[in-house]
Amino acid sequence: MNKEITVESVVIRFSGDSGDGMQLTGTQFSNTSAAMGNGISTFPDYPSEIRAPQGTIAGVSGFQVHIGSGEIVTPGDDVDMLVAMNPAALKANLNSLKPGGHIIANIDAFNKTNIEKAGYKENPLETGELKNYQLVFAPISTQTVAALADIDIDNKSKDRCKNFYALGMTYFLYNRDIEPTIKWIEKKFKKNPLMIQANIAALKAGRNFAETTETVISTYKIPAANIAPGTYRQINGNTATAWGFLRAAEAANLKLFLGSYPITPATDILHELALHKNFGVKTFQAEDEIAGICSAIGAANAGSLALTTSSGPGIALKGEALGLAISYEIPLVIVNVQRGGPSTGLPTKTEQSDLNQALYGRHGEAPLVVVAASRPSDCFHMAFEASRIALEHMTPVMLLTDGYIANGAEPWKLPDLEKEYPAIKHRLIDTTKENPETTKWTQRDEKTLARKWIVPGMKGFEFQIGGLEKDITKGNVSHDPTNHQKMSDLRKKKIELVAENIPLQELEGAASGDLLVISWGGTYGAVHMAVKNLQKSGEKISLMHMQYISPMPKNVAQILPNFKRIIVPELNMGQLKDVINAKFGTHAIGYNKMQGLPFKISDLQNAFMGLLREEK
Amino acid sequence: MNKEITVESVVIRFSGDSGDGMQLTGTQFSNTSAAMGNGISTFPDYPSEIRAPQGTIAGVSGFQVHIGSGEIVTPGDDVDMLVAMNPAALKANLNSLKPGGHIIANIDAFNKTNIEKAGYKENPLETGELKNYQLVFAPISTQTVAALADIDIDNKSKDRCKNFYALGMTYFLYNRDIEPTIKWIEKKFKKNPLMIQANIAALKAGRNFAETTETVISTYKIPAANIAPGTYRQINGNTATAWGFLRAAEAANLKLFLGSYPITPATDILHELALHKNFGVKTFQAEDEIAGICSAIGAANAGSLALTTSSGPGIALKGEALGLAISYEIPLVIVNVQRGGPSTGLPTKTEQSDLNQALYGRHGEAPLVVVAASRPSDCFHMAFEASRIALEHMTPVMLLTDGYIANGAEPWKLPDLEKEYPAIKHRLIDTTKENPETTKWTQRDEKTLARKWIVPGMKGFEFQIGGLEKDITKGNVSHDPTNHQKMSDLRKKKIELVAENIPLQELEGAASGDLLVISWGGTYGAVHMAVKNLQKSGEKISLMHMQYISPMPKNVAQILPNFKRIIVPELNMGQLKDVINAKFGTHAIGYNKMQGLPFKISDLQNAFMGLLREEK
Amino acid sequence: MSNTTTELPVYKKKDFQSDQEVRWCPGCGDYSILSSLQLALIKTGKNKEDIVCVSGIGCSSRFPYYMGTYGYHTIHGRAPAVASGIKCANPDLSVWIITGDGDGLSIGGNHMIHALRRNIDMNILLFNNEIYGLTKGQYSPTTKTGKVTKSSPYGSIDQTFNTGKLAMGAGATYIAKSIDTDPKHMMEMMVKADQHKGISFLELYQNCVIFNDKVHDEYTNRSTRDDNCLYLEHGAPMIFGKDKNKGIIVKGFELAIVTIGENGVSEKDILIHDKYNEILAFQLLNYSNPPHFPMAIGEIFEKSVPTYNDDLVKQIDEQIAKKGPGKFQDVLFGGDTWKVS
Amino acid sequence: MSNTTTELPVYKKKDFQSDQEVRWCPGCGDYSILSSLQLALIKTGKNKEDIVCVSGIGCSSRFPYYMGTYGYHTIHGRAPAVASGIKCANPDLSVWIITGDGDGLSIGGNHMIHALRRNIDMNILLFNNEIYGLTKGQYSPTTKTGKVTKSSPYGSIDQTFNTGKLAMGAGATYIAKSIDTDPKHMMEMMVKADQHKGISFLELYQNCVIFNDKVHDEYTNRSTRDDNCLYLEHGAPMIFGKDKNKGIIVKGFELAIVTIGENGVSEKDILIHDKYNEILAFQLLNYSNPPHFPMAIGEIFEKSVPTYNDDLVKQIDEQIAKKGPGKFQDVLFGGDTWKVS
Ligand SMILES: Cc1ncc(C[n+]2csc(CCOP(=O)(O)OP(=O)(O)O)c2C)c(N)n1
Ligand SMILES: Cc1ncc(C[n+]2csc(CCOP(=O)(O)OP(=O)(O)O)c2C)c(N)n1
Ligand code: SF4
Ligand code: SF4
Ligand SMILES: [Mg+2]
Ligand SMILES: [Mg+2]
Repeated sequence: MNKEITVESVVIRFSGDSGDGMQLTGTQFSNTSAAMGNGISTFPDYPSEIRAPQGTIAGVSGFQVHIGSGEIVTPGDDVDMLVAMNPAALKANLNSLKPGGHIIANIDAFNKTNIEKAGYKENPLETGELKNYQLVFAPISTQTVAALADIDIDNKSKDRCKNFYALGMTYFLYNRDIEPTIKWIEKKFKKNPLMIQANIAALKAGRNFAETTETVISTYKIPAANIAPGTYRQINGNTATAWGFLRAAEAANLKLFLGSYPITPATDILHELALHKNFGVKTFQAEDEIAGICSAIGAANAGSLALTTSSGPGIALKGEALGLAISYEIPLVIVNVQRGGPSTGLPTKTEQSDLNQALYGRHGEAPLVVVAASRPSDCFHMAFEASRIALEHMTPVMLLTDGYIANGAEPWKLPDLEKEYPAIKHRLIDTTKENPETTKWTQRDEKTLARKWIVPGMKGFEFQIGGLEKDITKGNVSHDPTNHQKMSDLRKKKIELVAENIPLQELEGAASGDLLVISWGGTYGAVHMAVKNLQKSGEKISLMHMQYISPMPKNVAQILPNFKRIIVPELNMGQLKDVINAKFGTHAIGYNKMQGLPFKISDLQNAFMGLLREEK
Repeated sequence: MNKEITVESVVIRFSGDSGDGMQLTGTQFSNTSAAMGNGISTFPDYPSEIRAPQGTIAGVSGFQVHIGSGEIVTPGDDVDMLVAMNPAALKANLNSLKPGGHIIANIDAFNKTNIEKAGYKENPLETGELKNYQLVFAPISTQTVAALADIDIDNKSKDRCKNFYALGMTYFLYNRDIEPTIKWIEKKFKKNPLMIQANIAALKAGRNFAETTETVISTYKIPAANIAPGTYRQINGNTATAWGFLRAAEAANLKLFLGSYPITPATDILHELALHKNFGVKTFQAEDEIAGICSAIGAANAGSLALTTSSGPGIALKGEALGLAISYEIPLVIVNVQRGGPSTGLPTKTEQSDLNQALYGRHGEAPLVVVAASRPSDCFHMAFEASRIALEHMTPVMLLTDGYIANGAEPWKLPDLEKEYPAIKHRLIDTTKENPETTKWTQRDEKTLARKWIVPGMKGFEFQIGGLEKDITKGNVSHDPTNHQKMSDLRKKKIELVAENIPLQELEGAASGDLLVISWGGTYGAVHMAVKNLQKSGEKISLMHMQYISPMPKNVAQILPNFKRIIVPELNMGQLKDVINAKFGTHAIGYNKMQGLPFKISDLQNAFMGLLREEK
Repeated sequence: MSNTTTELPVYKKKDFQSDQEVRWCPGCGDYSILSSLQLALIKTGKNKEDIVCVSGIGCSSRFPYYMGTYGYHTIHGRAPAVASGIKCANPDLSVWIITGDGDGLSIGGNHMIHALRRNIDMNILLFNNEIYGLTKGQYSPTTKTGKVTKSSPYGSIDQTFNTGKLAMGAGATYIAKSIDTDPKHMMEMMVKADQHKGISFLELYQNCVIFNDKVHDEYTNRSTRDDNCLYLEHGAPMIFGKDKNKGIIVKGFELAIVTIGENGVSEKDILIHDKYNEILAFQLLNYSNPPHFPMAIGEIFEKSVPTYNDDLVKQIDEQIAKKGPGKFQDVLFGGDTWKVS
Repeated sequence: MSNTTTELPVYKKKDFQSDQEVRWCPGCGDYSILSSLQLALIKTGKNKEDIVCVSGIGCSSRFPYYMGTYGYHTIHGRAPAVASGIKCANPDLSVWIITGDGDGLSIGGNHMIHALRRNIDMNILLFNNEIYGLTKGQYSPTTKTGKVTKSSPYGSIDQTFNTGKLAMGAGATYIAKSIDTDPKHMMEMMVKADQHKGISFLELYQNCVIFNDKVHDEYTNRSTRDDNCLYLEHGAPMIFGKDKNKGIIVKGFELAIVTIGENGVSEKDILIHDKYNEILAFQLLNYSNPPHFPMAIGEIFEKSVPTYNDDLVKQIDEQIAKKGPGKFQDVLFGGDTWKVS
């Protein structure tokens, strides 16, 4: 019998051709692991091109799963086990595999054509170039077809079951429960009993093959994690974002309106919201990004919770209209699912390089609120928060996420909606209580300076508004110099006052120390793990991960002086770092990466250690 | 006889209805003064609305002239003499008049209708509300018609000569030479001898009226200034900008291409360049600002010196395309004639609030060069510089001016073109010397990192390029992580290297002291005068006025530490101040004004003094 | 009128005036358009609070400030997009898009054609003065080729849009035209445009006294317009001219002008206008070119196409009927979940 | 071919291929378009170095990477604007605009209509697959109403553009269509589009195997297309059908289909195609709607209008002739100056 080794966590990447069903396989593996009580985090890695020719590197589709018995917050730096359904998959992923890691290779696909298509001269399984890895040769394609010999479906359909065969192998290797997947298959193929039979047979055959084959030396056990009780589901960032808005609209008792134009990696928010028509959600696929935001501005003026979603290049196009929304003082949420720039850049890769654009990407003094989500499930939270702030403060709010957390998934402990996401009080006037003669949109809440929200259809409250400067009391066009000063000050103050209505900044670690790490957005998982690891080894390091960037929580100014040094790791060239230094007179330094890839925990640890050890 | 008083400088504002010819009157006054050897600076103040109803405040058109025997660099804070052709002109301008200042009022226009249209209840000339001013009552309209009684033109035409009557009055009061204006009239109305006669008669009648009237107590003499020898002309900022490009194209031996969409206050650059078709200038009035910049990108790719001009809202629309220009690494000059924001804001007023947009208003890490002009004639210089940098460094350059210097005019000592604005060496390859097999656009100049400029029509050098990330050596699409890092670093470095090719930062005043004033752009005149005045009274204050903002001159880092405090006066909420603090770790404070108006010298002096006297 | 028996709201013109001072140049054609819409709204039967005017930037786009209804002065060219959002968010509103030849056809051309394509039930008033007024006189996409303007000192080399053809090409379901010198006709057209279910494109030839004076003179001037305007009426013969003796006939693929009473032509030979005939409408738009062919004025074209706003509501209603009104709790706990205890 | 007597450059297909690996989905219609243009360029007589391909963003817009000519992959929707700048800066170039139904008609709609209006001498290839391919399957302005896509899970409620009508409405001076399954016809159309002096609008019905497979099947599939395509040729009768026995006739304002040999119809009754007849062209565009009326393919419309680029050069030449070539020194010291000594 194989020996069974217990490990704390393991990273597996399923990789194959676009048509090989690797996304499904990975999802099954992670769902099963979640149900078994493991911590998990996943990341899909689609081909960046159009469905590229079969068998080529460009056509490789991967899905990475990180499971463990501890806290899992990233899909993992390096891969322990690679499932390679063809040579291209092997080649594309080898550099993420740990030295000594496992490769399950579908040897059936390592024929001459595929080997060449992948850009290999010779069969890499035979050249010895993989000698530093543990190889499992599996004739996955042929074995799958053989296992399904008795089932009355054509060979092409049989071949398409090979992903379940591969899944079965990994289930054996990692001691996974086969039942959840069987149930899933039964549900999924309800209308096609033959396919149920076939897929289950493939799954089992794979598992049996792994159990009997001699190449498998050991199997692994990943004990259940210590996970808070509750109901969980897997969620990716884009779905979570969409859902956050769905709940916000419900909590505010408003209709949701999304004006958007498709763009990778933001489009899935539009797709998701379009499904929920029975919430009265209106998704307006506009002719371009400008019309996207402008239609949302229209909807906000008409009393909807209005959104527009895009990514960097599309957000660039919205700058002028954002100024109008600021000038109108209307609630509006703008989502930027960031990707690699500049220009079209690396559209399917992740980056955090649009913070400056969020803060400053408009003409004139045009302040707005900027918040950022930290992980897939946090997208729900921050989408709700963005909506809440927009509605309570009558201001546009920009929500930043990124391609990494938008597509990455993690288990999410489902919140108690009434408690954690309670009713939002918007500022639509109650026409039965207000007097048309005296009520004006320019009247403001004392605490927030938020104006009244008056919308067409309200009888007697008709008013006119534009993007020209407005008289601070009457609301009509004004070119008066001192009025412009007052309005400029007011717009600034209004955003600053949002700080009274957001949580204080939290710190992970002691309130003072040698090094403060400041991060924001989708790097949370990696930065958090790196800091936690160093804290465990006794370093005086703390993490200040920011969700609210403009305005910042009130206590940030108090936190910073208590640390000897400050480092700001970002997937850009130092944007938040500059903001912090300009605002607080600090001398924070940056740790920056521009590779279209997330941080590695190990790299961060090294960088932080370097600073901690540095002679001052 | 009246007494004659000698003064160092005087500020006069001519003000009347849009149709009253005040722009012309003011221009004549300033041209005459310039010819008499005075220093001058002027600013027109058009109605911000469409030709608003006659006689209303909105319809008032003004022209301010500042003349003196010393250095004159602003049109002046407050007005010494107001020429008010009607009640609205009086009302609109009274608050800029100095206590004790003069008012020449055209009493003929102070009838009931006009008084009411201006929003007065009673005739302000009669209520005593002007008792703190020196009033000159002049029946300008009737006197003009009377003076022209013998000339055979209709009464309407006679009435239209009244601006020359008013001009004649001021010529007497300020001892101006009448001849240049007579010559101008003769030239202008060459084809209409009756109008020559009429206008000259009006001019003289006005002068005589002033000489004989009893209300005029004194006349003023403004001795000639000590002005550098040379040939001079009046120039406003927009014309100067256009001319800077005209010269740059000539100096680079390239054709000029402007892709633009009209917008106040930038359109005059388009108008001016459209006139110079015989230089081969191509002005493409695009359907919108995006097409404006995109057509310029096309022209740059095809080997022209390419420009796009706009103001804040239009620049906001160009953000996405700017990213493409940066990604292409092409020479391109973008001009932003700033105006009051946010949104449509105060379109005819001035502001400096688009610096952040210039630096950061794009998605991704997309660095470019940002320069700013300081005064009308400096627009010529900086337009040339922007072009030179763009062509030598293969990069987009953003030139910031503003509505104040764009429309303001001053005398300009005409430069020696060959010496001061010599040939520009662009990077178009010499196809007779390069080898199509080995020459690639990705090959770079060692010093500047600027790429080679290869354009369609060059046989054998065909290449393909896009906005996706490019391989650093081959130039084709690359999704490689480390390549993206290298390209991001390169784009940053390339802009930084421009610092090697611009003048060092100059200081006005000592190299160290109590207070360093840092300013940029169109506030130069006022800031310069304020600092100079304080220097004269012995304060340890110096001025660092910046023309090159990104990158900054190399010596800026050395300058800052030599001053106890730093103040950054800006017509925004502190944009350069934040940049300086983030970059140099300084604690500069801002002095900010958001009123659509330029700084007043006196206000600046007070602010600087406040800081100089402040306990630390 | 107090004892009227209809349920329609009863308004006076001043109900549709705002308290803002109207600030166009004296003599500008915009004044009569403003007045016409204020009068038209008395007749459309819509509640004042349900009426929204949305404009871009330009002289013409100042319009909403002067209306007593809800009014949104937006940014240059974007009025159709903002208006689309307003209408979709609240389909009960009566939405008027106010735009100029620069605002609506130059920078705003894309939103214009897509608004027309989608057939959202709104009304577009295009103020065509063939110039950029507010920026003081540059050529626009409707400025005649060759015209000297501030930005074309040697004459514009741009070809012009035929606005009606552009609208039809984009899928407009209603096309009409009127002139600023005929307020009564303008008002009628506005009422009819509002009645059309779907997007209505109403072009108004408007005079800019300052930067393009008299550009439409031939067909708007009271003394010459009868000879140069073809006032169309659905179902009526296409007769025009001071003496009402000119008419249009069709000859193969072409339209031609004939004189009634000459060469044996009588009134019954004259083509009857059929606004539902797209080919005829196209021909009228294509031919309008005074003095060679009179300018077609009035309701030129109409077709019946489902509106975007109706379908939007229908789709929501269908989904609610099918799934019940959404409850987020159900979404949250729906699908694949698991329990940890 | 080496002893050819013409001065035209002699190229092979591979001269127009780049060294980049072509990366569309196997079976994508873009492949045959690429090949057709590479073949067409052999025949246009332009020097390779003078040919420029300019695209926006989309699957189709990857095209310039695969061409051996100068190639600019720009940003989404902006190809016509960038191309206009290239052509105006250097009017000797032969400029091809490559765009998709999303790129060219949705986000790029404004640049498209203005490029058509200005009549700059360039060629537009519109790859119409009625879907956003690159972003994986959302509906576009040409997607049929009712279609279920990723962004319209319950069916699209957008009306569609009739592309040809839109182009004509914008002022296109040349309109043609072809289909990805007929490379030879495509190639011929490309050559002809290039010959047209002015802007050429060539729409190519292209299959997206992944997100909108077979959407053009009826009129592109070899087995059914003869019955559903009306291949137009200027001066030839409008005959179509597998058996070449169907034809088009005109009836009042309408076009109708007849069968030759039935009801006494003979070939000479069939309408002769006249690409210079705008009304006819409009009718053909309006009627095309397989299987009810065959899809008009080929050269549908052409008209002769001065090009923007010619007028641009002319105006410069005139000014130079009048004032002499500009010297900045003269401008600088011209007009009102004064001397201080
Ligand atoms: C983004 C932007 N670009 C340009 C402008 C400048 N601008 C304001 S109105 C206008 C043109 C107006 O022309 P039109 O729509 O015909 O209106 P009109 O003034 O003639 O009524 C322009 C170019 C602007 N305000 N915003
Ligand atoms: C400014 C901007 N918005 C959106 C996108 C995303 N995007 C890329 S291609 C595309 C649509 C492509 O459709 P089409 O032009 O029909 O080309 P196809 O892929 O079908 O050939 C979209 C929406 C983008 N790249 N840039
Ligand atoms: S500039 Fe022309 S369009 Fe504008 S208000 Fe004056 S007359 Fe009317
Ligand atoms: S997604 Fe469609 S259009 Fe794009 S390459 Fe694939 S088949 Fe072609
Ligand atoms: Mg106009
Ligand atoms: Mg497409």
